[in-house]
Amino acid sequence: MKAVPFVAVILVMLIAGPPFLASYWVGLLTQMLIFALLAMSLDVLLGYTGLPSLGHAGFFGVAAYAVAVLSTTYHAGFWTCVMSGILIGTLLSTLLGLLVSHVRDVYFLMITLASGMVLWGLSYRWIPVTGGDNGISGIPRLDAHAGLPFAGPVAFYYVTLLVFVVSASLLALLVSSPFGFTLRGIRENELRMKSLGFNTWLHCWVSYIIAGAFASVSGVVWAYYNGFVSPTYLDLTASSELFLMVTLGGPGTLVGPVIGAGAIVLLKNVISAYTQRWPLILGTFYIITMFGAPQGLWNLGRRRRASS
Amino acid sequence: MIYIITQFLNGLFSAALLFLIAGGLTLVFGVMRIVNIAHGSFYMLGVYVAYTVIARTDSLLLGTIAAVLLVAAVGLAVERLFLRRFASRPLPQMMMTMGFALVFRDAAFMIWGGDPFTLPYPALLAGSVETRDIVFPAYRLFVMLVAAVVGLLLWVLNEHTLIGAKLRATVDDPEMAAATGINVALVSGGVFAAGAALAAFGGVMGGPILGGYAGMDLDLLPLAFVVVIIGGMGSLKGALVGSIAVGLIDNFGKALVPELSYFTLFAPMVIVLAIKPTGLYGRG
Amino acid sequence: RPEALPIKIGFIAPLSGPNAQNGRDILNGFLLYLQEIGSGVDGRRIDVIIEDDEAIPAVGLTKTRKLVERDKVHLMAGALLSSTGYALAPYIDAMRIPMLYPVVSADDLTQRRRSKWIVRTGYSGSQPNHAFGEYAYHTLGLKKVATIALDYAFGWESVGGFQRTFEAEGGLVAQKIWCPVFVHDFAPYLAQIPRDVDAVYALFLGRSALQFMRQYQEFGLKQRVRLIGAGTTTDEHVLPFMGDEALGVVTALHYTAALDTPANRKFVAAYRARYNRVPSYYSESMYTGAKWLVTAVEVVHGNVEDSATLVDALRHVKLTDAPRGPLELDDYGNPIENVYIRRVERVNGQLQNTVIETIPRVSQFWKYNPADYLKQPLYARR
Amino acid sequence: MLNVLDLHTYYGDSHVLQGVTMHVDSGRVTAVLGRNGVGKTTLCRSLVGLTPARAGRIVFNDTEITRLPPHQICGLRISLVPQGRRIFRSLTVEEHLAIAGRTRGSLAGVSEKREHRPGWDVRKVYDVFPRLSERRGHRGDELSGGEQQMLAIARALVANPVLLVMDEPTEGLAPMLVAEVGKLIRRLKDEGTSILLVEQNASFAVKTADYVHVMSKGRIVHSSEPAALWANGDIRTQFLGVPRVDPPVARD
Amino acid sequence: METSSACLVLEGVSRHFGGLKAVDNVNLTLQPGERHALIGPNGAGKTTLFNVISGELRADAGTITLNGADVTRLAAHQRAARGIARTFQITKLFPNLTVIENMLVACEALDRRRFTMHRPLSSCADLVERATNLLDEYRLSPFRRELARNLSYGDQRKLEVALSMAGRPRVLLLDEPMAGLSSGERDVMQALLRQLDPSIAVLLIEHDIDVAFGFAERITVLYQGRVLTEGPKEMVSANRSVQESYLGLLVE
Ligand SMILES: Nc1ncnc2c1ncn2[C@@H]1O[C@H](COP(=O)(O)OP(=O)(O)OP(=O)(O)O)[C@@H](O)[C@H]1O
Ligand SMILES: Nc1ncnc2c1ncn2[C@@H]1O[C@H](COP(=O)(O)OP(=O)(O)OP(=O)(O)O)[C@@H](O)[C@H]1O
Ligand SMILES: [Mg+2]
Ligand SMILES: [Mg+2]
Repeated sequence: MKAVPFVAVILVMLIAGPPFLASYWVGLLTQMLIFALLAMSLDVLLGYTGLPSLGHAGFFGVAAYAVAVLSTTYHAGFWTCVMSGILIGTLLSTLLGLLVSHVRDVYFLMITLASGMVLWGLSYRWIPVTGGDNGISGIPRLDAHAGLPFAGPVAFYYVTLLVFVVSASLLALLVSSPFGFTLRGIRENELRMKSLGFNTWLHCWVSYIIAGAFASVSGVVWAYYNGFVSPTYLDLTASSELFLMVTLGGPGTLVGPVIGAGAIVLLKNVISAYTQRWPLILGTFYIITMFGAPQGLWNLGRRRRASS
Repeated sequence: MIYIITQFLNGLFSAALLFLIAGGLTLVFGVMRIVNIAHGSFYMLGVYVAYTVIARTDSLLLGTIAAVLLVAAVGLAVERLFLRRFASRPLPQMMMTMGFALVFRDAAFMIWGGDPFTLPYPALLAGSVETRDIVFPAYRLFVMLVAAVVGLLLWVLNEHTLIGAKLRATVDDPEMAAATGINVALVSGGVFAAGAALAAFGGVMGGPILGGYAGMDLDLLPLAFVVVIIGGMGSLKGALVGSIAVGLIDNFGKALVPELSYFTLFAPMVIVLAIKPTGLYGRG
Repeated sequence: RPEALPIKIGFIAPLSGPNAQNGRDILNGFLLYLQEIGSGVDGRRIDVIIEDDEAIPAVGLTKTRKLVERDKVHLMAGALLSSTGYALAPYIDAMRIPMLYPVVSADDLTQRRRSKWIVRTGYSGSQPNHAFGEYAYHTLGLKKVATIALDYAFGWESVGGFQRTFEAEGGLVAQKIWCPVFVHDFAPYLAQIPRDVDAVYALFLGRSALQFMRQYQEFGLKQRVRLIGAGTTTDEHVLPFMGDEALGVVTALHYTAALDTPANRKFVAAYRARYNRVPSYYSESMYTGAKWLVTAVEVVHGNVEDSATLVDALRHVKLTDAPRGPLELDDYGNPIENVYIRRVERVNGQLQNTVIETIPRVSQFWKYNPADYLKQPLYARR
Repeated sequence: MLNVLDLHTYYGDSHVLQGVTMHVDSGRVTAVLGRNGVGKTTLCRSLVGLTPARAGRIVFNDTEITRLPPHQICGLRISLVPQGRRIFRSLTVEEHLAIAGRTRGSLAGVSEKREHRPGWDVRKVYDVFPRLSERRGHRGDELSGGEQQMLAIARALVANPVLLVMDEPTEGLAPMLVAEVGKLIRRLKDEGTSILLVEQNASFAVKTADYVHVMSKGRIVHSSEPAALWANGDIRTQFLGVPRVDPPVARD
Repeated sequence: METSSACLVLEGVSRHFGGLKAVDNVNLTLQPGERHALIGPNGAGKTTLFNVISGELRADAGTITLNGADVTRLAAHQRAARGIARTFQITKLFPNLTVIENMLVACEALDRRRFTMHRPLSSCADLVERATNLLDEYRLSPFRRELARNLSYGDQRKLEVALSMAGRPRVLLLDEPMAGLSSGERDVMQALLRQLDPSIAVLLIEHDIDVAFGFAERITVLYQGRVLTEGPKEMVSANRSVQESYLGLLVE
C-alpha cells in the first residue's frame, strides 16, 4: 500500500516524459520496461513462491523466437505472431513445469538452469529453424506489421508501456489475491501448507506457468523491439542478469524488480560509455547493494520509511 | 574395443577433473549452504596465479603452492568481509558471489589480458603411456591419481574429525553453534577458503590441458554444478559418484551421439532430479 | 562551417567477456592507424566513440543505437561475431549509416543477404579455404582428409569451402567431426579421428585452438597424422602461446604477421612498438579497415554528412599497400585479396606463420561464376 | 556471580528489555518467571551474547561480558539450554555431545574412557538420559520432541558449565522426566553449578528454585524467595496468571 | 465399540524407521465428538502416529479410514481436505508473513477461492472475518501485524494451534498444544479446547496429566510404539503398567 504514491509518480513520469526525450533515451526506457516486466514475472517464482529459477530467460527467448520464425519464414500476420509467441512460451512453461515443480531450493535453481541450457542448446543447434548462432534477423517493424498509424521509437514506447501497465496490474492483482498468498505460504513453509490442505505441487506448477506466460509477453515485445533474435537471448548470462535484477530490486515485491531492471539497464548503458572497466564497476555495485540492502533496494527504502 | 577403453579412460579423466573442481563447491555448499557462483572465479584465479609464478620461477610446484595459498586468502577475505554478515541467508550470499564473479573476471582481464595460455606439463609426466594400440597421456593418469588422493583426504577429514560435525552444526543453526562454543567465523572462513583453494588446485591440475583463457570461470561452473547436483549438494560421496557419472556419460555421449552433445551434460541431471529431487545422495 | 566539426566514428566490438582480446586487437589496429595519420582528414579531426558490445547481438544493437541516435556518428565500424553482424544490418540499413565490418566473416553478409550500407573489408569464411582445398590436393598431395571443427556457422563455412574445392579436384573428405563451441576436452573427439587419412583439417580459434593443439600432440596423433587447418587455428592471436606442438601445421588465411612486404614490416614494427605484441589478423583487419575508411573520406573530401556518397566511395576504394597486400571489393561488397598458405615455423625462437605460397586475387566465389554460386545453398553442417 | 544491571535490549526498533536488573547467586538456582512474551527468552539471549544488549551491563565473576561474542561467553563456561530446543538437525546425538563437550579429539574416542575425569562427560549424560544413549546414532531431526529436549540439556551439560542458563527445560518432557530434570538441577547445584531457570511451569520452578524473579513487560517486577512469592497472591495472579492455590511440595 | 459411525479408524498401523518400530500395530477408533488423549513417555511414537494419520508419513502397514473412506494412500493435503487438521509439536508457521496473513492463508486452505487470482484476498470479507475472529479467540489480535517470527515462543505456539482450527476440521490432532504456554495462557487454551464444536473428534497429545485427564474421556497410552492400554480415563489411570511406565511420578 505504501507503494501507491511512488508507483503513481513513476507512472506519470513514464507517461508524460518520453515526448521530451531523445530517441536514444526513449529506446532505453523501452528496454527497461520490457526487462521490468520480465523481472516481475520471474519474481512471481523467485520472490513469491520461493522458487529460484535460473532458466527464466528461456521462455522469453522462446517466445521471441516464435515471433521471429513466424514473421520471417512464414510471413505470418501480427496477431498470429503475438498470440503464438505467448502461447508457445506458456505451453513450454506448462510442460517444463511438470518436470520441475516438485524440486526445491538449489535443486530448483539447477534444474531450471539445465532446462534453460537445453533451450539455449536447441536455439543454437536447431539451425533450419533458428538459424543457429547467427540468429534470425529481419523481423518486421511493429508499426508495419501491426498496421499502426504511428511509427518510431516513441510510438513503440507507448505500446510497450501499455503492455507493461496491463501486465503489471494483472500481476499486482495476482500477488494480492488468495492464490498469491498461497504462493507466499509455500515459500514460507511448504509442509505446513500441505497439512492445511494445499496441493502445493499444483500451486507451484500454476505459478510456473503464469511466470512463463508473462515472460513470453515480454519476449514478444523484445523481438519486435530488436528486430532479431539470437541464442544469447536465452543463455545463462541472460538468466542470471535477470536474477540479479530481481534480487537487487527486492524479491517478493513487484516494485523491486522494476527498480532492479531499471537500475541495471541504465547502469550498463551509462557506465560502459565512460569506461571499459564497467563489469568491474557493475560487480562492485552488486556487492555493495547486496551488502547494504540484502533484501533489495526497494525493501531498504521501505524499512527506512517504516522506521521514520 | 580400443576405442571403448580409450573413451572410458577419457571419461575417468574428466571425472577426476570434475571431482577436483566440484569438491570445493560441494564442500562450501554442504557446510555453508552457499551457492558459490564465484567458485569458477577461484578456479580461474588459481590458473592465472600459477601461470604468473611459473613464468617467473619456472617451478610448477611453487606455482601450485602460490596459487592455492593466494586463492585461499582471497576466499577467506571474501567470506570474512562480505559473506559472513549474511550467514544462513542463501539468496543474498549467492548474489554477492555473483557480484564477485563479475569483479574477478574483469580484474583478471585487466591484470592478465584475455590471451589464452596453457600451463607446462611437469617434465616427468610429459609423455604418454602406450600399451599396444592404446595411447594415454601420463599426465592424465596422474590427475586421476591426485583426484583419488584428494577425495580420500576429504573423506577422512569429514568422517574422522570433529571438523565436519562442527561445520554442519554451524550451518544448521549458526546461533546455537556459537552458543555451543564454536567460533563460527573461524569455521566458515576456513571452509570457504578451503573450497576456494580446492578450486584453484583443480584449475592448476587441469592447467596443462585446459589452460587459462577469458571466460573460463563461467565455462566450467555449470559442469561443476551439474556434478554436485546429480550427487546431491553437500555430499562428498555424491560429488564422487556425480563426477564419474557425468564424466562417462558426457564422454560417451559426445562420442556416440555428437548431435546431442549439448544435451548429454544436462539430460542426466534432469532425469536424476525428476526422480529424486535432492540428487542421489542429497538430503532435503 | 561544418568542416571544422570532427568526423565522428562509432566503434563497437566485444571489449569484455570471453572475446575481449579479439575485440581489443581490432580496436588496437584501428587506433594505431588513426594515430599514424595524426591530424585528421581534410582538416576535420576524427573522433572515435568506442562501445563494448559484450559479444551479445542485442547489446551490440543497443550500443549502435546509442552511437547513431545519441552521439550522431557519421559512420560505424567494428563488430566481431557473425550474429552481431546480422543483427545490426537491418538497423544500419534503416538509419542509412555506412558501416565497415572488418572481421565479421559470415559468407552470406556479402552473398545472399547483402546490405547496401555495410562494407566488409575482412574476408568471408569460405574464401581462403576454397583456395586451400585446391592447394591441399595438388601441392600438398593429400587425397583423403578428415576434418575436425567448431560446430557453428564459421566452422561449417570454412570446412564447406575446403571440402568443395578439395573434392572437386578429386580428394575425399572421409569424416567430418564437429565439436561444440564450449568443449575443452577434445579427447572424445580425437579418439574418433580415423588413422588412415593423409591429414586432419582443423578449425579452431582462441583457447580452443590452443587446447586442441596440445591434446592432438598429447594423444600421440601429431606423429601419426599430419595437421592442416584454417588460418585462425594458428593465427597470431594464439600462436605465441603455443609450443612445439604447432610446428609444421599448414593453414591458409589472407594475412600473416610474417608476411615479408615493406607495408607489413612497417605495420608489425609499429604495432609491436605500441602494444608490445605481435599483431593478429584481427589487429591487421581494422588497421586496414581504418585505412580504407580514411581513403574513402578523402575521396569525398571529408564530406561525411552525405552518407550516400560516402558509402559509394567506401565501395570503390582500392588499397595497394595494405599490410596484407592489395585489396579491392567485388560487386558484392567482399574484398578480393591474396590468400597465403602458411606453415608454422620457429624463427629466432618465436613461432611464426611463414608464407609458403601466395595465391593472388582470391574472390569469395573462387573460380566459380557468382550467379551460379549464389544459387547453391550456404555451406552447412552436412 | 552474575550481575545484570539496567539491561536494555532491542530487536530492531522494538524495545524488549527495558532495564532489567537482577542477579544469580553462586551455587544457587535462580528462577525467572513471567507470562508469555515478557522478555524472558530475550534476557537469556542477551546473557549468552546472541542478542547483545544495547545498554546496561552484564558482569560475570568480575568479567564484563555484555559485548562478548557468544563463543567467548561459552568459553567462560556459561551454557544455554535454549527455548525450542534448537537441535542441529543434521548432527547425530553423539556428534552433538562431541562438539559441545569440553574435550578435543576424535569422535571415536569420546564415548569410552574418561571415567576418572571429574565433571560431566558423555557417559554421565547418558546415565541421566538413557534414552539418548539408545538414540546416539540418530540425527537431530529424527528425534522426538522430548528426546530433542533431553539432548538440548545434555548438550549444555557436557560443556561443564559454571553457569547454566535453562530456558524452559521441561517443555515436552513426560512427567517422569520432569522429575528427573528436577533431580538433575538439584544435583548440579550440589556440584556447585549456578543455574538460571526460566520456566512456565510455575510450580516446578517454585519447587526447584532458591530465589525467584518475576518479569513483566521487559522489567523485573518482583524478586524474592519462592515461598514469599507463592504467598503473594497479587503477584501470582497479576504476573503469572496462576489462580489456583496449589502449595508447592516441600523438598528434602 | 462402534466402528461404522466412527470418523477415524486405525487398523494395525505401523511405521518403522530402519530397525526402529516407532509405531507398531496400532488400532485406534475415534467417534465424532470424542475427546481422546494420547499419552506416553518421550519417544513412544505419539508424534509419529500423528504424522501417519495426517499423511506426512506413509504407513508401512495397516489401514486408516476416515469417515468410512480408506485414506491410507492419500497425500497429506488430500486428507486435510477430508477434514483432518493437526498442529505440530515443533512449531511450523509462515515466519515472514504477519499473524493475520498466517491466519488468512490457513482460512483459504479448504476454500474454493484458493485459486482465485482476480481479486485481492483482503476483499474476501468472510475469510478476513473468520481469520480475525480466530485471532481474537486465541488472544493474538494485538499481534495482527507482527511477523510471525517475531512473536514470543508462547505466542507462536498459540498461533500454531489457531492455524489448525481454520479449516473447520472434523478430526483434530493436537500435538502438545499447551507446551510453552504460561499458566494463565494454559487456562485460556484449555477453555478454548473445551469450547470446541462438540461434533469434532479431538486427539490430544499431552504430557501434563491433569490437562489430559481433565480434557479427555478416553485415553490411549502408547509405549514403545504399541498401545499399552486404551479406554475410559478411570480405567487407564487405574492400570498398573501405565503407572509404572508413565505416571511413575504420581505414585512416587
Ligand atoms: N526477533 C524478534 N524481533 C522482534 N520482536 C521480537 C523478536 N523476538 C521476540 N520479540 C518480541 O519480544 C518480546 C519478548 O519476547 P521473548 O521471546 O523474550 O518472550 P518470552 O518471555 O520468552 O515469552 P515466552 O514465554 O512466550 O517464551 C515479545 O513481545 C516478542 O514479540
Ligand atoms: N524420521 C525419523 N527417523 C528415525 N527415527 C525417528 C524419526 N522420527 C521419529 N523417530 C524416532 O521414533 C520414535 C518415536 O518418535 P515420536 O516423535 O513419535 O515420539 P513422541 O511419542 O512424539 O515423543 P515426545 O513425547 O518426546 O514428542 C523416537 O524414538 C524417535 O527417535
Ligand atoms: Mg521464551
Ligand atoms: Mg512428540
